[in-house]
Amino acid sequence: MKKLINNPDAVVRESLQGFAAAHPDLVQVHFDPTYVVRADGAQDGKVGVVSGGGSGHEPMHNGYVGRGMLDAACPGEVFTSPTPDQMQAATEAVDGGAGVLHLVKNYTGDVMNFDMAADLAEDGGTDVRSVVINDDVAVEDSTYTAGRRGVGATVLIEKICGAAAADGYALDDVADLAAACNEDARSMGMALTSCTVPSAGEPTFDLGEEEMEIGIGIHGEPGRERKDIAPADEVVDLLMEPVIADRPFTDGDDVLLFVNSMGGTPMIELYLAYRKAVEVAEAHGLNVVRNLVGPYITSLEMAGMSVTLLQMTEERIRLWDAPVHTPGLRWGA
Amino acid sequence: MKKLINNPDAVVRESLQGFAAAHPDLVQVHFDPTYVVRADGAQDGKVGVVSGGGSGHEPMHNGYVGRGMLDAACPGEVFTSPTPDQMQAATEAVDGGAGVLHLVKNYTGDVMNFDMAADLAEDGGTDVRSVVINDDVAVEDSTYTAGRRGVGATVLIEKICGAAAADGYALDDVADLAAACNEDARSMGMALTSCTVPSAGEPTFDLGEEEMEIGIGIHGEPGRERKDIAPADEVVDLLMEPVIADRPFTDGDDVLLFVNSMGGTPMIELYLAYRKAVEVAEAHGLNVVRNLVGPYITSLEMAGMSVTLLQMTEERIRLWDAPVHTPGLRWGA
Amino acid sequence: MISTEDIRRWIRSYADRIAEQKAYLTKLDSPIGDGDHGQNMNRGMQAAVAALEDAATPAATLQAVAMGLISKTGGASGPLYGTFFLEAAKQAPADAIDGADWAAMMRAGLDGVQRRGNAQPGDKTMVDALTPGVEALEQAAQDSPSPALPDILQAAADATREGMEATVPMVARKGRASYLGERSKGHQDPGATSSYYLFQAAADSLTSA
Amino acid sequence: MISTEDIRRWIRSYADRIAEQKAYLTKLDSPIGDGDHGQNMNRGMQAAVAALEDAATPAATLQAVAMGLISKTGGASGPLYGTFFLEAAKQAPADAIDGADWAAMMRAGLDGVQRRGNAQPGDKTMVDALTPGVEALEQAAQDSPSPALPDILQAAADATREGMEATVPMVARKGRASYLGERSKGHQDPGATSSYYLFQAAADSLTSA
Ligand SMILES: Nc1ncnc2c1ncn2[C@@H]1O[C@H](COP(=O)(O)OP(=O)(O)O)[C@@H](O)[C@H]1O
Ligand SMILES: Nc1ncnc2c1ncn2[C@@H]1O[C@H](COP(=O)(O)OP(=O)(O)O)[C@@H](O)[C@H]1O
Ligand SMILES: [Mg+2]
Ligand SMILES: [Mg+2]
Ligand SMILES: [Mg+2]
Ligand SMILES: [Mg+2]
Repeated sequence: MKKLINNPDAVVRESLQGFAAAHPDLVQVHFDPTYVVRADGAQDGKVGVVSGGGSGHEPMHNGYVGRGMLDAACPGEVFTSPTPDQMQAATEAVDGGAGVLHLVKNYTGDVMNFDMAADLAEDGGTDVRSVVINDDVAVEDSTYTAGRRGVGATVLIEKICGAAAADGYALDDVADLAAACNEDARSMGMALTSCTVPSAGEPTFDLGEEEMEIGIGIHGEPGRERKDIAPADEVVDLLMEPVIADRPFTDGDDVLLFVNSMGGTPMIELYLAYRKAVEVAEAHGLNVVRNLVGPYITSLEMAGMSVTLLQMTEERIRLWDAPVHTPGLRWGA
Repeated sequence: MKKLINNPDAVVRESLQGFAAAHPDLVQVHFDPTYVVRADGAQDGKVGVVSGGGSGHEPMHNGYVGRGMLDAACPGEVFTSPTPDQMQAATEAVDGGAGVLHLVKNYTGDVMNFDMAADLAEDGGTDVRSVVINDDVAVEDSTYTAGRRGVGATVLIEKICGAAAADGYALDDVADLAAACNEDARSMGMALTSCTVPSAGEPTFDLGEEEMEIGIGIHGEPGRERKDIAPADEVVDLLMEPVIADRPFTDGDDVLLFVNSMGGTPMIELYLAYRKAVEVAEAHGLNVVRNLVGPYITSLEMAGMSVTLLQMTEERIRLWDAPVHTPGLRWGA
Repeated sequence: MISTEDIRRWIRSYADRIAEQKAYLTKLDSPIGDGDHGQNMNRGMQAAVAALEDAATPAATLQAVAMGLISKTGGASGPLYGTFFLEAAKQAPADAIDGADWAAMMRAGLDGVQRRGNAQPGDKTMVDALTPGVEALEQAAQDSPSPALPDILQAAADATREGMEATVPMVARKGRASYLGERSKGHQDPGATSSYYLFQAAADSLTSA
Repeated sequence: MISTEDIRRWIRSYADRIAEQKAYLTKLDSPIGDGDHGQNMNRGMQAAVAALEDAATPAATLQAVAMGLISKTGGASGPLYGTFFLEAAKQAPADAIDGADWAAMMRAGLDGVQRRGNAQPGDKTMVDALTPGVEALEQAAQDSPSPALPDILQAAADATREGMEATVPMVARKGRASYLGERSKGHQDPGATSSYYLFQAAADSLTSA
């Protein structure tokens, strides 16, 4: 395992220490329980927006704490849901009296831990609403399974809901907006290589020199199928078509197109993929009114990409464009 | 070779097409000759700032074209200097009457091509000044060699000089500032894995499972020495100490500390390395007044990192903090 | 009869087993999960062991274990095992615990797991190991009002092992493995495996009780 | 005597050789460079070949080759070979070229390379192949005022090959390989190799001249 780390068990802590040192103007990092909170703490009368999940997806979620996006994030161990005590502490730290929204990616562990945290925070007198994000079309959506995973839409929803909260939306309204965006978003990802969880020390899965995994999860969970590697344009087709068909997005829809690197795929390839993704979107009559291209929800050093489409409305465009100032996403400020 | 590409020889072109599609508000991309120019073209009375070099280091340089940084960039093939006709066209496209600064990384090819371009542009009536950036302490600095390579300082100088040009500095003043910053900047990098140039199809160099290369160049040029992989803190020491000693930076100096990913190293590791880099800087009495942490000057998918220190003055801090709005770096706008 | 000290021994024995099998549990969690079950359980059980000393009664001990697990395990197994011990604690008698008490405690724990995680037997989760284990305890308690603890604990452990093994051919319907659908077949569930260790640790460490 | 058509044949022959040896040139450029010399030269020579037809004189042909190389090769070799042809063009007589003219043209090209790149013989660059090649041409021109072209072109090619081989033990002092210092020893310089091909292509394609 080749990584710039010291002790595999200290990766998250030491990384957070560096993160705190790099961005003291934006965030504070608390340890035991561990959470990241905006440097200026709870905002009087503003809904707090909190997310969290396993580490290893940086900049998500820690990198989206600051102004105009998340108020706090709870990092777990690498690819492991954080725990209720972290979430409870983070929730209480950003409760400005208007309640707190939990944005939870749909993984059994995350959902259960956030559930317990919400109960604890409610017991402590904080209004909590939770919205579970499940945009990954690679997974069959069925009440007989854990359902679809939360992936790329999380970044978009954190931005849009963070802006809504900054704009003075009430808790129920921010929560409803998050749920509506989730309803209107779809994603799918693929991997060219595995990632290696530091504490495991070995690649999570084996992919042959000529293979790729279509429908990969952001923790290296296997996807729909394993295929021979193919030209980028074919790969983008394999991702875009199911995403568009699933909702289904239709002719004339305004969309945000998010082309994401899983970590190891460099920008030169990502823009090349974006070129094709736009083509596919336009061939379906979609208007790409906003875009995001880069490594925003990653899986350590995994090579691969994902695409996310989110239907845009005037309100969502306004909130997307609103100023954001976080370590991982910044504009207008 | 596992890459999200179609045809190895079309990578740069197709990637630029996607880049243009993603950022029409900021840039225009011209082909044959190929260059990227800010969407609003030459700025009357403003010094134009142009850089360029081989592709594969994204976001550098294309990603730094926009407002408050570069006016144009010339992308070559992957890791190959662009050609004089590209540079000449880019130079003429951003000449607002106040002359144009060429920021050139010190590689034989880049220097010679930019030299020819400067001659051509001067013949065409554009005032050109060139500053060669050579901050890589891994390479011996000697008039009997090609000298030191230009690496991390390039990003910082592009930002600072872009802001100076936007601020109305005259050509000589922007050029002098670039030269002074270059004088006051030092970098060193390392690699855990090789990168693969698409048209070559094979890793540029072989590193064993237990080896790393200290002093690597951004095109995979071998460095000072090959060593057994070591904990991140030791690696950071191996980079920081020569950087600090070379200039030498001294007690009380204000510095910008730039911890850069070569591409394949994820943010979780980079922040972990930043934590140690700050410690080393502070142990030497340096004040880290600004920082930059992320993949800003990369080598395709290479895993590894580099550190850059730039001495800061009040002027440089002001110019660093000035608004910048480019695809790759953005704040205050 | 099981004392507070016995429970501590059980937890320590379980923590040792988890530490020993950490890599194996993680390996099980790789093809059908995300390769962290061993680390998760080990982190949680270290915290549980660290919390043991402060508690004076069986209930308080189990409660401390639950809090340690909940605050350190993370993932799906943290809330599930945490709830297991929390609910078991609520059923623990004030003093010594007999076989029937034990059966009731384990049933309460299992019920908690099912309430929290919504899994049914056959879904390829820890429930598939816990269910036959608890049923074996209940059967023994029913057969004789005060059965010999060593025997019934080993019988229950054997039943969890069989339950664990039975997860191999199952198609997962809960947790991370459910994303794989049919591809989850042919792999043993990691959580069922750690549940078997829990019951086996009871048989190993409480036999002197 | 060498005609415009001969020069075209030379350039096409060189382009073919480069295309054929692309992977090898890149392989040479990997341990002591950045692994692109084959691609660079191939891209440049394709452009040079494409530009051939428009030119009517030796000078114009060489000038077109230079512009093709300069605008498409990139890297260090683009300006260097571009300058080589630019300067050679300046020395080309208006009509047919004899051995002495050829020697003067190649000398002018080499001088241009050295002005542009500042390399001396012994620095482990293309200059190490070009220099003995040019010297062989000059020697032959000096020995006899109108030497038999086939012989002297082959003699010059042989000299460039020896020059190329002599780069193996050298420590690079110019170009990308100079970053390696002592570690550049033991590798043949890619640019010296492409320069040998240039002179060998002349021997191969101009022998009928
Ligand atoms: N809904 C559920 N009900 C019961 N057990 C579950 C459920 N979901 C997951 N599990 C158990 O949790 C185990 C995985 O735990 P672990 O790897 O620690 O968490 P995660 O899946 O979050 O990485 C599975 O093997 C399974 O036995
Ligand atoms: N200063 C120089 N003078 C002469 N030849 C040089 C000089 N620098 C580099 N070269 C030649 O250029 C060759 C490398 O060309 P190429 O790989 O195409 O360019 P780059 O080094 O920019 O990638 C070297 O092998 C060497 O022969
Ligand atoms: Mg997990
Ligand atoms: Mg090159
Ligand atoms: Mg797991
Ligand atoms: Mg080269």
